[in-house]
Amino acid sequence: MQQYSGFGLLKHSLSHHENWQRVWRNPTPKKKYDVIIVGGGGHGLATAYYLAKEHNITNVAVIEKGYLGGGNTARNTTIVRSNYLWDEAAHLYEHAMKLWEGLSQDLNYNVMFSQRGCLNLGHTLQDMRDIERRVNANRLNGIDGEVLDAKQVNEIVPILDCSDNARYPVMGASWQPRAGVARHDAVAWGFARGADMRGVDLIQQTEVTDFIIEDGTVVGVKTDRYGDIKADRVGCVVAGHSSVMAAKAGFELPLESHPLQALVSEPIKPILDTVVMSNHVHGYASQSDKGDLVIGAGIDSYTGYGQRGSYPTIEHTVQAIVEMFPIFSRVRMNRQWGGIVDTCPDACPIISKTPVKNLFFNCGWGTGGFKATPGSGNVFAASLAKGEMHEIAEPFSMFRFHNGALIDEHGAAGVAH
Amino acid sequence: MSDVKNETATVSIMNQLADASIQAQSPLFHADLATVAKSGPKTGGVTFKEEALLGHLTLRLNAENPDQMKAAEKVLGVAVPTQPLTSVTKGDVVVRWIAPDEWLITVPGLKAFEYEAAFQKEMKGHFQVVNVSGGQTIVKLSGKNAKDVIKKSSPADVHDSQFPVGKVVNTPFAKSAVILRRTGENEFELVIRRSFSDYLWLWIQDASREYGLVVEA
Amino acid sequence: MFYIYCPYCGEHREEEEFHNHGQAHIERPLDPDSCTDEEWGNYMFFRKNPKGLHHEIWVHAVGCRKFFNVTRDTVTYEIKEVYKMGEQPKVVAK
Amino acid sequence: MSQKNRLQSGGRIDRSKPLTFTYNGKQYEGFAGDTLASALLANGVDLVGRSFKYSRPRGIVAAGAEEPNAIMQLGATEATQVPNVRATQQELFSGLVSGSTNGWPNVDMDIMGLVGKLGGKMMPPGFYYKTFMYPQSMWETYEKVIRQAAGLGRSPKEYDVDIYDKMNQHCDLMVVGAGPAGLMAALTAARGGARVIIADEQNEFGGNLLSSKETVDGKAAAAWVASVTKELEANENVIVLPRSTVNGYHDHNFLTIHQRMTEHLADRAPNGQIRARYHRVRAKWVVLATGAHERPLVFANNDVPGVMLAGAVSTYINRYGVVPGNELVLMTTNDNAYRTALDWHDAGRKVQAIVDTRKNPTGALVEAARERGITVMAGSAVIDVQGSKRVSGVSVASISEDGSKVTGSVKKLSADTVASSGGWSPVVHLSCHTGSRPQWNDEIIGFVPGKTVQKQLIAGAVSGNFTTSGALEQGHQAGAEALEKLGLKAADVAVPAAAEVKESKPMALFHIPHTKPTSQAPKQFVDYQNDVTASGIELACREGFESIEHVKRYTAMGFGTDQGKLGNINGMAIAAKFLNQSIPETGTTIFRPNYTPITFGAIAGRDCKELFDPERYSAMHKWHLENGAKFEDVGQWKRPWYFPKAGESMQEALNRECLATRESIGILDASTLGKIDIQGKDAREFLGRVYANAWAKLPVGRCRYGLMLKEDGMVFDDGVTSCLGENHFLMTTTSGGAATVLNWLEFYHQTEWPELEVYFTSVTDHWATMTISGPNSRKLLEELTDDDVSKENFKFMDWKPATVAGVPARVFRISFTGELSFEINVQANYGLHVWEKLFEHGAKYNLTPYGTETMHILRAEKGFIIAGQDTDGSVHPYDLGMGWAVSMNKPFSFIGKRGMQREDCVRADRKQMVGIKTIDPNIVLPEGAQGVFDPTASIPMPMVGHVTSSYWSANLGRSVALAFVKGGLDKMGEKVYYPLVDGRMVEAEICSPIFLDPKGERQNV
Repeated sequence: MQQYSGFGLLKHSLSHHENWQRVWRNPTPKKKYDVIIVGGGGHGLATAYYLAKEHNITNVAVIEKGYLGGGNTARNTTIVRSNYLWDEAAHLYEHAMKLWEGLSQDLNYNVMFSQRGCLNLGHTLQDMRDIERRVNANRLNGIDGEVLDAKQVNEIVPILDCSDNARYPVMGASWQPRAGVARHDAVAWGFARGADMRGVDLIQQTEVTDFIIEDGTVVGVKTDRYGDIKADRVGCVVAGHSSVMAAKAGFELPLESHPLQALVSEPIKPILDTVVMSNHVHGYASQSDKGDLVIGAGIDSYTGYGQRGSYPTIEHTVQAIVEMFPIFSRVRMNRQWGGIVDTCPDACPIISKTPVKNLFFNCGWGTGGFKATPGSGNVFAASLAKGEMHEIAEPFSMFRFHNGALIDEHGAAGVAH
Repeated sequence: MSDVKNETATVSIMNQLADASIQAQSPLFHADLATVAKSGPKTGGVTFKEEALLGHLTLRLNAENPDQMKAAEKVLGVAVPTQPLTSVTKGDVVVRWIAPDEWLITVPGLKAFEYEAAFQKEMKGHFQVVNVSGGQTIVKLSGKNAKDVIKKSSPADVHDSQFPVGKVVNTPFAKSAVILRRTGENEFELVIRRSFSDYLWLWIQDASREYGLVVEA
Repeated sequence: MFYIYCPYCGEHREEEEFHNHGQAHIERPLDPDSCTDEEWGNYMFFRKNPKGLHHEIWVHAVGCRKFFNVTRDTVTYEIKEVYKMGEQPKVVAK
Repeated sequence: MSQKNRLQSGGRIDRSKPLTFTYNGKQYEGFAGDTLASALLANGVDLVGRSFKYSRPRGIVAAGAEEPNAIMQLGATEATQVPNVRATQQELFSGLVSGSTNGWPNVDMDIMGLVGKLGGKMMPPGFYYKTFMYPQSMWETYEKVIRQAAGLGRSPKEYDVDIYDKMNQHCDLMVVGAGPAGLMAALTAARGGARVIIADEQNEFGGNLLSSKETVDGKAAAAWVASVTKELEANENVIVLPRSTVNGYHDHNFLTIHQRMTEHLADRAPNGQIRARYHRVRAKWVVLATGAHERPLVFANNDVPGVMLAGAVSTYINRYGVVPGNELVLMTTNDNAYRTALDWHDAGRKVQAIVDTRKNPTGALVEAARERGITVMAGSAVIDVQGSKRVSGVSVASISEDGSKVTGSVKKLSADTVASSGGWSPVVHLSCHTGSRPQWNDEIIGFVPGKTVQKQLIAGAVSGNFTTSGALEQGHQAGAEALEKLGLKAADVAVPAAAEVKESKPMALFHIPHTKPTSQAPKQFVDYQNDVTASGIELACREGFESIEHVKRYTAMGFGTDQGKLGNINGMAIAAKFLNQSIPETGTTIFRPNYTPITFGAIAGRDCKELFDPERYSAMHKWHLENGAKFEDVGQWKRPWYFPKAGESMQEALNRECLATRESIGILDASTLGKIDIQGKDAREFLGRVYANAWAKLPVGRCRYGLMLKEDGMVFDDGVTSCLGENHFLMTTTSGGAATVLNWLEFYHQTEWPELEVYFTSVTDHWATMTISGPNSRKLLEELTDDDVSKENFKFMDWKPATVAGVPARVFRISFTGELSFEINVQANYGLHVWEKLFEHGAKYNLTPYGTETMHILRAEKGFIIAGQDTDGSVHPYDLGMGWAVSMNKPFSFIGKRGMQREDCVRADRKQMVGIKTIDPNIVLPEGAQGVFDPTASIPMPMVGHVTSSYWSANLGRSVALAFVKGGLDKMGEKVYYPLVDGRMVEAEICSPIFLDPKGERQNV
């Protein structure tokens, strides 16, 4: 396999970069696999990677109807943090955070994970209570976090309007120094490369049209390009399309797929070094290494698979950004886009067995899936390998919506991200 | 104090007006429009006038029930409009269609209770009349740019072909909501909520600035 | 941004006047107490969430405050029909 | 004159109006009618920036929205800085200050340029994914360096001084683009009586006609444009919007237009005018007449300043009277571009040669060139360019028929300008915004708008029809079709005549071969702004990035501020060739809004600063202001938080307010509570279904507290509802919950139980509500009313009508403080009057106004919850120890009943609300502190519940707190510990949440 390094770059530059190997093969699928992962987004590719790397299960196919990492992985605002309120969620996202730290080296692919810190602003007394509650919980769970007052916030982000003239003055914030951003495409490509070089077949431009289910047990999938492909276990990791796939398997999920929009400014010189989020004013922003301000909007109220939402959502988000950062008034919005996010009633994911034996679903990440990518893939791989849910995944069963053991993270999930 | 007490009364209404010695204060009272009118410009593209302290009644009834419709007509002297988004005017009474089973009626401020009581007397069956006079006020926007100010504030289509005189819609207005009625070629009526009135006053001044705002007391 | 016909006001209005209330035709079990946790959970949380034709509830929130049903394509976002509460859709998935 | 490239005559500029402007600190002169770009070219300025990655010198390439290089920083003052303005779209005004955005120390002598030269080969696409990884700890350092290279222009450091606003528009027909097609469509529709909006991004209508020598309707094209524009402007049903870019095309024919009102006048809007206006348009039908962008050819060193688009060169000559050089070499794959050579020649400058990639070009324009004695080198291409900061010459060689390789020997020509044309790409951007995919058309060698569900028509070049006559014809057809669809009568409009030019077939060529393979040839640029080269695209494909989306993302092609308007098609073609696919097989990336970048301020409009979000006030707000209240934001309400006296700390003020209330009287403005008037014979039944407790037997004149639950059994609101009449109730909700609750009631009534006869009407704003609370409150009330409010005849939880201070009122004897309390409701128009009267008479009782904070303390002393603070959507009544507010044996299974009986909701170890007494009474726990049973446990520590409310109680002389504790209701007297962020471990005891007057005697006096 070819190792990436600065030296490698130099070597290849001498041969005009003509000898770089393919990052991944373009294989024709086998007739049967130990595990088939439906969905070649970040979570699916991470699942395949950890199956191969940590469980030595390499007879694995990832089947993607489009191109690798082309869904929400390609459309999100790349924020990574783990300051969630409830133990179950905190453990899951912190598990992911620990994997993020060192992921570039583990993958030998620079995912440009940048721990520049994340501020969650508080604008009301209740915001501050919730922040205090969350940060206290985080610290007792071993997750870094601080409660800052408005003055401390302003020291970290001088361009933020922390004055009393604001409609909803900044009262303080929670601050997670280890939070940050990463290069979203690179995450998908890095996991794909890592999985491929360990023997996983990545099957692109191939749609899984149905599951093959024999007396309550899944034994494979039907595809549009390669017909039936058998498998002992199938993991479905298709985000916005989870309900569609579940319907093919004969059950419903507690999900609604909503448009989630985001936007970027034109590239400007570095001016915002951290991630700033406000649930109350309803906007958040960070600045990419290219110089774009990457800005998030809330989800649209209706369900939609169109990868686009309604304009007022963009307007309200931009209003929030101008309210928070008045100096951006003359900076210009370059581009907006939308993803399809599968939202759960309790703003927590589903990592779960299903009514169909050997069919596992990993979905419901709503607006916050990117940050969990390595952790999600890691615990899902463990569950698929053993056929039993990993202890961190256990609480995220779809059946919690029957017995009532919900994990309400609306507070921490807040605005879309 | 006159709480309506008769055996059949299943609802409680009362005359909420104090005697004339006590000054009632409309939602825009402390904007002191009278002074603004005196000191402010006399010409401009937009004219602003509050019609303060009218009696506002919300009426709910079943338009399919002829007895209720008759009773309403008897009380108001005019039939409540069943054509969506229309309004009728009879003397100093204006009835605005809000929903198939809801109307906003304005009457002279002193007469609100009279009408309330009359409804309770005349109407049978399932209906509701609620005095909301304290919760809202009416402002009139007129002048050649009145339409422009509305277009800056509301998504409603106020083009002549779509919004004839007499039409009424409940619609967003800036980040509040108003009941918007066209009362003339260049005149619109906004029913605004009390708690939002300062914000809307600020908004309208801002939106009118480029045209020039005339305030009438 | 959608342009939605309100069947009560009798004209199209901007999406900003409406709120979406999710999947339509979900009936509250008549005897909740006799429902199993599973049945009750299904009623509260589990949804069709279809890609394609979808029957959903909207309310003309800043308007006549009436709830009504809409049949909408969740991919093209075309609104195929609007019908009142208690009525059944004419446009249904094949 | 200094403008060495300016022609003595011609163009649409006004030579009588010279304008001075500054570029990179140097003063120049241009004319009214110039763009910044045309003025720079007139002055012979070649260098306008440095490229992003390799920092190569760059010059102006285009004349419009597609310009990738001339990206400027504008602004004479700090507050009026604008980053990344396209010089080709910025109209010149006197005093304009501009600068290039890249290059250090400056654009002419750029150090980074060296890095680019030396390191260039080390920086292929995706190089950063392959390095900067080791050691892990170094990445932050690497990143700092990488970030230095980021960005083009810079953000202002001061607040914007200008204002922006919005207008909502509705029309029958929205015409996008005012070239020949758009104008004809608008004219036809307008004459038919349609409501039309026509917008164009340029300062004047006419599109391409402004840059051509054509005639329309027998007159100069511009004259025809003027007459049509005049007619449209005169039509009151037509809105004519120049300087207005249609930026987004959204679902159901909703479009957004960014109209620049003053950006052409000054960098600060003159005398308070609006800088930009945003139009939000709802159109019944849309005509896209967005035209086409010329495609440059991709060849070695095609980024040296002086290499331009052929059409752009013509535009500068014909529209601005500027010839951007002396010696021109034109390379083209089509006849159309010959116009540029002709224009250049007719302007009196030298055309070295026309290099035509086709074997034997014919056609009228080709002949015209030959007639002028211009050398036409057929079957050849410019394979390389000499020069660094300006073209000094080109290498020409003959190429194979299919354009895949160089066949002949290389010949050098001297030239300072290279114009290239690979044909035209329809501007399909808007057509993609609502999810439609463009379709490849071999005829025109380009993508055209694909199938759409929008009510959309297309006309002119965007449809692939590049001739003026065709555009006029199609525009007319579109207008006529729109009229028909709109049910309007056909209009009588004659299609004006335009010259037909016979053109020979263009050649489908995108990438010019070099004698060396692409990977070894000098850089051949595809996307100038992101330094994406042909070899970079091939490398991406070589590495397996085969989906065009992967190519785009791996190379960053099309991610610039020009969004790939010039480069994308060439890039796709190069990828397709490398992968042996057709272009349609390779597919295209789709375009998203915005068409061109828009100022954030314009999108925000007036909804910023003091108008960002409404501030809601009660009828007594003026009094609160005058009496020094500090305010708390509750929803959109501004509620008094506390009323500090001079020199008082917050805690001192709270202590005073709390003591005064319990010792004598306090008063609270409770107007913000939601209030809903409920009537109907089924009102009781309805209340029984939406509240957890029973309502069937509540007598007229009585009040009752209720918890409102979601179907899952979790508390979401609470309040007191009073029986005004047998069928008449007044419900109160939390201040924040008013709208939600009313919507909730309507939802269940309209969708679940329409058979119930009940009506709901909000009266929140109608009633002003003031609560007097404390042992002396009855005395005070009695002074202001003649009605009987005695203990005997006005009991706790009674309400009655009474006249207070001369005002008819509804008085409720309910208490949230645990004291004797009266809640007085009067029509809001009298609110301030009654409030002031209470103070007149209350002075002797030390009547003390208090705000939300004291209210919170007083209720906490009594263990009363606040929905939203003590609840979070995950607690049911039993968790709150409020089983007394649930009636399980109601006949109807009320909302929440079934939910709270689910397996997880009946666990014994659920977190339950209890009181918390810190062992050290002086410690006030922070709200949000997390409790543990075992203070010695190690991280992660098992948490047992958090503190929801916590205050210093002046009345009790100690701290009090409400908190959730696992199984807390069975743990009275047991210990719980609170490890705080400051390191303290606070020991506390679990107790009853009722800290004061457990028997509730005080409220019954």
